[in-house]
Amino acid sequence: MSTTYLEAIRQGLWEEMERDPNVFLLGEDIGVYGGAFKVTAGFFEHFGEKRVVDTPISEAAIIGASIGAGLMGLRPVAEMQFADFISCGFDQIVNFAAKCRYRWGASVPMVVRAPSGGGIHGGPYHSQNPEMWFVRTPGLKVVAPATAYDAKGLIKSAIRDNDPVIYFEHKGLYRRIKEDLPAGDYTVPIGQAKVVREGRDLSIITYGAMVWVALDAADTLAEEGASVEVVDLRTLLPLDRETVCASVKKTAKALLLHEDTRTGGMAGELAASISESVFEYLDAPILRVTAPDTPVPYSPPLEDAFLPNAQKVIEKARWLVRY
Amino acid sequence: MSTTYLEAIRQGLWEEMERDPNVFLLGEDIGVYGGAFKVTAGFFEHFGEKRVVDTPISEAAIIGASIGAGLMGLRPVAEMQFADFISCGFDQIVNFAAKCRYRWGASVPMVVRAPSGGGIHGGPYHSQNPEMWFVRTPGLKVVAPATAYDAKGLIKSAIRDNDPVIYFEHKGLYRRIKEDLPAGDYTVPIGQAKVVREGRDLSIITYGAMVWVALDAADTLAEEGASVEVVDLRTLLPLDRETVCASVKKTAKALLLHEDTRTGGMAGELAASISESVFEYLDAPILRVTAPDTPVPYSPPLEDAFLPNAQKVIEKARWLVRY
Amino acid sequence: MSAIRALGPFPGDRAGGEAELAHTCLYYMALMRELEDRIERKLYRQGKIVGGVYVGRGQEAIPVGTALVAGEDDVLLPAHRDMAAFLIRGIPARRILAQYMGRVDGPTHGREGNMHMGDMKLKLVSIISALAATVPVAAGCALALRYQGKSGVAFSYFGDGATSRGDWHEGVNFASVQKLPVVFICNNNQYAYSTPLSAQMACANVADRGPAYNMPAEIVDGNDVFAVHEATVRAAAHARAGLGPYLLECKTFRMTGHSAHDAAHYVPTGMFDEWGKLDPITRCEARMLEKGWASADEFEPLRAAVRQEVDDAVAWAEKSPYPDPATLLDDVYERRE
Amino acid sequence: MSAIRALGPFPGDRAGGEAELAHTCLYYMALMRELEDRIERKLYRQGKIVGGVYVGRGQEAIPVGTALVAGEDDVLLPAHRDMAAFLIRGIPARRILAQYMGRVDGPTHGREGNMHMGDMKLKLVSIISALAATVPVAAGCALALRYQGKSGVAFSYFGDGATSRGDWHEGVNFASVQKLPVVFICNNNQYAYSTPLSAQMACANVADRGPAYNMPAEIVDGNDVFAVHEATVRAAAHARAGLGPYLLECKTFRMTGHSAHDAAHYVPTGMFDEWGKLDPITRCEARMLEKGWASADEFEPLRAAVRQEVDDAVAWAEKSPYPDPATLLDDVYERRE
Ligand SMILES: Cc1ncc(C[n+]2csc(CCOP(=O)(O)OP(=O)(O)O)c2C)c(N)n1
Ligand SMILES: Cc1ncc(C[n+]2csc(CCOP(=O)(O)OP(=O)(O)O)c2C)c(N)n1
Ligand SMILES: [Mg+2]
Ligand SMILES: [Mg+2]
Repeated sequence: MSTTYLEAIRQGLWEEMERDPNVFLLGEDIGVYGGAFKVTAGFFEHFGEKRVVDTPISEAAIIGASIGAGLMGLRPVAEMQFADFISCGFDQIVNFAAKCRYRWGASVPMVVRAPSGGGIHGGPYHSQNPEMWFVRTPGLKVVAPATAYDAKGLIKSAIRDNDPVIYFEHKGLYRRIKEDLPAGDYTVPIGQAKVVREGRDLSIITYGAMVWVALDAADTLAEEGASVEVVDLRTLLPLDRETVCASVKKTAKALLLHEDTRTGGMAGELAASISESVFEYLDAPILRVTAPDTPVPYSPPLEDAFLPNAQKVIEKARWLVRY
Repeated sequence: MSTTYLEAIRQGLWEEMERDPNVFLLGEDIGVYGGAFKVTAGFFEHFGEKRVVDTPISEAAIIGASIGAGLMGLRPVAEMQFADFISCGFDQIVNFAAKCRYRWGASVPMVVRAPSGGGIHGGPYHSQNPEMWFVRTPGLKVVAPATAYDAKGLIKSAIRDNDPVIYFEHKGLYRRIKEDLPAGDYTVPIGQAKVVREGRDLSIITYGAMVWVALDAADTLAEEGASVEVVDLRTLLPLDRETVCASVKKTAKALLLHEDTRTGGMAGELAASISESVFEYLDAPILRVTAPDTPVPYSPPLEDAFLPNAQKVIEKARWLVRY
Repeated sequence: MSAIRALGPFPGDRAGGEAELAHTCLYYMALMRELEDRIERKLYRQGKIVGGVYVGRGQEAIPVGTALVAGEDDVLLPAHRDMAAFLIRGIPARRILAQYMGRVDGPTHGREGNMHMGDMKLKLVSIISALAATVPVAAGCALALRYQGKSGVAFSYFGDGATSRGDWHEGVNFASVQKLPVVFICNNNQYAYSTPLSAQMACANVADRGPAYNMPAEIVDGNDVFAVHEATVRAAAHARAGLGPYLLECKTFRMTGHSAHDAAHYVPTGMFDEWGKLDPITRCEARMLEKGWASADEFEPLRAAVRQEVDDAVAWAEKSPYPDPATLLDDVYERRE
Repeated sequence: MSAIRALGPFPGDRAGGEAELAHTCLYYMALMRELEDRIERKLYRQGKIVGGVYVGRGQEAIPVGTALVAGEDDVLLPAHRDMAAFLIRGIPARRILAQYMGRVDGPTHGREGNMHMGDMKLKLVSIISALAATVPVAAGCALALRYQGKSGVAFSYFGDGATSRGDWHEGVNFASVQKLPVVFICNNNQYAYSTPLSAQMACANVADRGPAYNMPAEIVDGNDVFAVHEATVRAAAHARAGLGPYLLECKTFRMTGHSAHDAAHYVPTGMFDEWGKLDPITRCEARMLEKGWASADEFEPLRAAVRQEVDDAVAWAEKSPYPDPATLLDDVYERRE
């Protein structure tokens, strides 16, 4: 039975709550209502108000309370209604949660779920990809699954992890992708990228919803005779530089792709890692396909122009393959 | 008469307030007390409480009120007591100020002064370099002067700019560096990097306090016969990619240096820009010297090990020159 | 008197008798209702609205009763159920519809959706999604007004749920310490999305938060446009006199789900019926009849005229083109010549 | 009775008579005073303290009177002038001094400075610099205690200035909505750095903010350790009974500048003298004499013993080595075998 990305997250949460009584959820409208995207529909009825806590509209308190509960040995999973609002609880994450272990040896197991990404006509405040605020903050872990399998496996790993994890779930994937999931319990390790398509001529390094764009582009390019490898980072921090560099070493060409805006984006970190580690193997410039440096616009023709897509990837990929 | 970096900021603020009655200051303890670092000492006495506003401990309100005042045509300059606390008013900057013009055509002239940087044994919360939270946010401008001349010229440009500017002033430079400043009014344009030392064999691209480290290293390397060019970015957003790439085109080798931690740092963006634009000119890997991915530690031996210094730069530079 | 009482951007600066005010109130409430009904119940279902839809059905008296008090020196910072504030401030329905449809003739030219619009020429500050973020901004606007020697007041709107946010506290505290001319206008519609008041705050009323800021806080019948208007006049006079901010808690009820896709199953049955009886438009009409400010036969023509206005606006908006993708990169920064 | 009344980490769990309590209070206040005097007036000036120094001179009754109430199930989240809370909770003076000097034997092994220390085994949460950030964290600790079926209470400390922060509001509101067992302890020392109360808040008392959260809020003489202790017992009982949070506003005065480099010129002359007369240690001694809990000749030996304790601690700390730079990269994440 095929499982959607959203259902995979749901299953992961549910199974972890069944497994470990210390796991609990908190956030706005997640209880009675089941969450803005219905990820937690039915949880309140099954697990009760103790383990599914509806909060006031207070992102700093949601995250701060998660830190407190985590310090005390619980395993809170906080939901941001949209990833965009994580900025309202920002200090708690980057200055409190991220630094406890280093500063005073305290473990802060907690997960912040952040529904992110565009393509849903959400406009500037319901479409952002704010992962880089966190990737630049040592002490955090940041994951961004692209598949239902990884969505489930990573939410489980995130919950079991003893460090704070920001879990970016892409809203555009919620109901759009499905796959058959294994029956039993499984996890996907944090910190391991995955080669999701093997190829020889070019590596596309990406994550989140853009994995699907990369795979689409790779299909088209294959018809043209170009063999494209696609690396899905899955975890953004700690970054699996080995898998990235191994792929580039093999193909000698790298195209970096993300939905986030360009300047200061993940592609920069990847370009730096590649050009410091496997420069000698590179046969072409490292190129980027990203959203441009603007807020996310609302109107469909603008948002379509804003978002990276297979066509934009194909154009740059062709150029690289021919280079 | 030699002017310190701190005094240069002071002068810039003072002259702009004399020039334009719409310029005013707000922040914690900036009035009667003259600011935690005494940057605004004497301003309250001279300009009065209307133009030097002591606020409650409310970073979101300080920044939010600056946005409101900016929208109404004033030119607020907000002081964060330490750059580290800018995270407490984060949403106001990255979601409100940064996006007004794009979203609804409204100008938000405002400056947020953020005393940043380590080397003063301030520990994890009085030493950070959080520029990348802002460099990844379109709509903001981000400057980080290294010299007294630029500190004065950039604070003036920032105040006169019609977009929100985050002004990182390095605490370690406040009283450590001096130079003679020109008598009259002058500005330093936002968005222009500067080659502060010409060289042929290697480009060190850096900004802020690290400019001095790069220059030190370049001196030593010159004695060894290596000719090092040093580029001071001065503005981090919008980034002057032309000057950076022109330098690398000339020297064929790039060493990227910043005091901020490594992953997701400015060096990534620079590496991406260089490797996409002037890849063909590169004769060696692009290397980074940065702080490691940890919070800023307090104890001197740890902080010394944490901070980049001339020795660390020299080692990588030597390797690159020989490459 | 004509059925249509549109007043242009700064009604608060003009005089006008009680009857005239009543007609104006009724017109704007009816227009807001009709416009939002059209958006939510028709255009949204027809797939013509690009993004989410949040309406202020049942709450019309609040933006109308407050915004009509605001004059040219005053600044408005509406929240997401204050449609009438935009209309009163001078953004026509057709441009609002163009915005909802993502067209180039919306006030933001397609960059933004729904009620995210503003225009500093009209002293109208755009909302951002982050709730209560405009509260400190309102304090800053008020600071600027005082700084500039103007007698203006900032009208800062928010819902009950938004008062839980840190920015709300910081903004209100800053305004109260600085004695800034702000009228804080809370629409307490008893829910924040699915969250009832009791899960949002431990105190019974938002007004119970006034003393924390040494700020007068008044509870107002938010479904009585005249009560709202009177209280706003009082609050604005207080603020204008330099006595500091003033909080109006307008009790009301959200006569819809949180947004167009929310059926509001979590609201106890009966609440909609109960509050339906307190409909602000019906009550306004009743008062007008009672006071002799209007005769019963004036209302249907008004409604028809409003319907026509919205019909025309929809037609106009549907003709507006989508923005040119070539404009995507413009206006992130000021254009320099 | 011996002069030294150190109790180990969880004094609140033990019984003890009034006299014993008084001796314990006196001891910890004296130790805090001596330790901080040594740090601020001696070691700092000698250049032996690496970073900034903030002390609680004159405010000792607050951390002492509160922390002595806390038992093993309770969690403490002290602020930056609550040195005694660390001592009472079981971090010895010598390790605190090592921390201030950046040595490896400080509780954070040189990673952190001054009062930034914690230990979850002692249910002691480290402060972070961002003021009031620990307030929502305290709510989370309290939530966990209830979740775990424990009767513990979270003690959340902050200054008057910290109440202006958004996190303070969100944390207190969350605790009150959830009826969490938190005792909020405000040291109202009338200044936040150079900022007097009147520029921080428009209300007269921090306790005036209680009603905004439907939370009992009590004003306490913060320079009377017995008053603080009694009020804390009352507050903790309330919280433990499941009745929700309780706010104690302890009025006091900061008998120093904000930090070791601040001469506090902005404080009106006379205030130091006036408050000097209310010194909590002197008042504690006077009460002990009055009640017959001690005789006058007991105090000097106590002071001498405390001086000796601090002398020894300084000597120990000075012998502690600096941390090995090779440890720089450790513990950013959990070590996995
Ligand atoms: C900081 C933040 N968190 C969450 C949301 C999502 N959200 C949008 S409206 C809303 C409820 C708002 O309730 P209230 O303030 O009472 O206004 P109402 O919708 O009832 O008018 C929520 C939770 C948001 N916009 N901003
Ligand atoms: C968010 C934040 N802003 C500014 C500061 C700088 N700062 C440190 S202590 C302090 C004053 C605190 O006043 P209060 O809360 O009254 O505590 P007190 O020092 O008086 O005990 C300030 C402004 C900070 N630490 N955190
Ligand atoms: Mg509401
Ligand atoms: Mg204080």
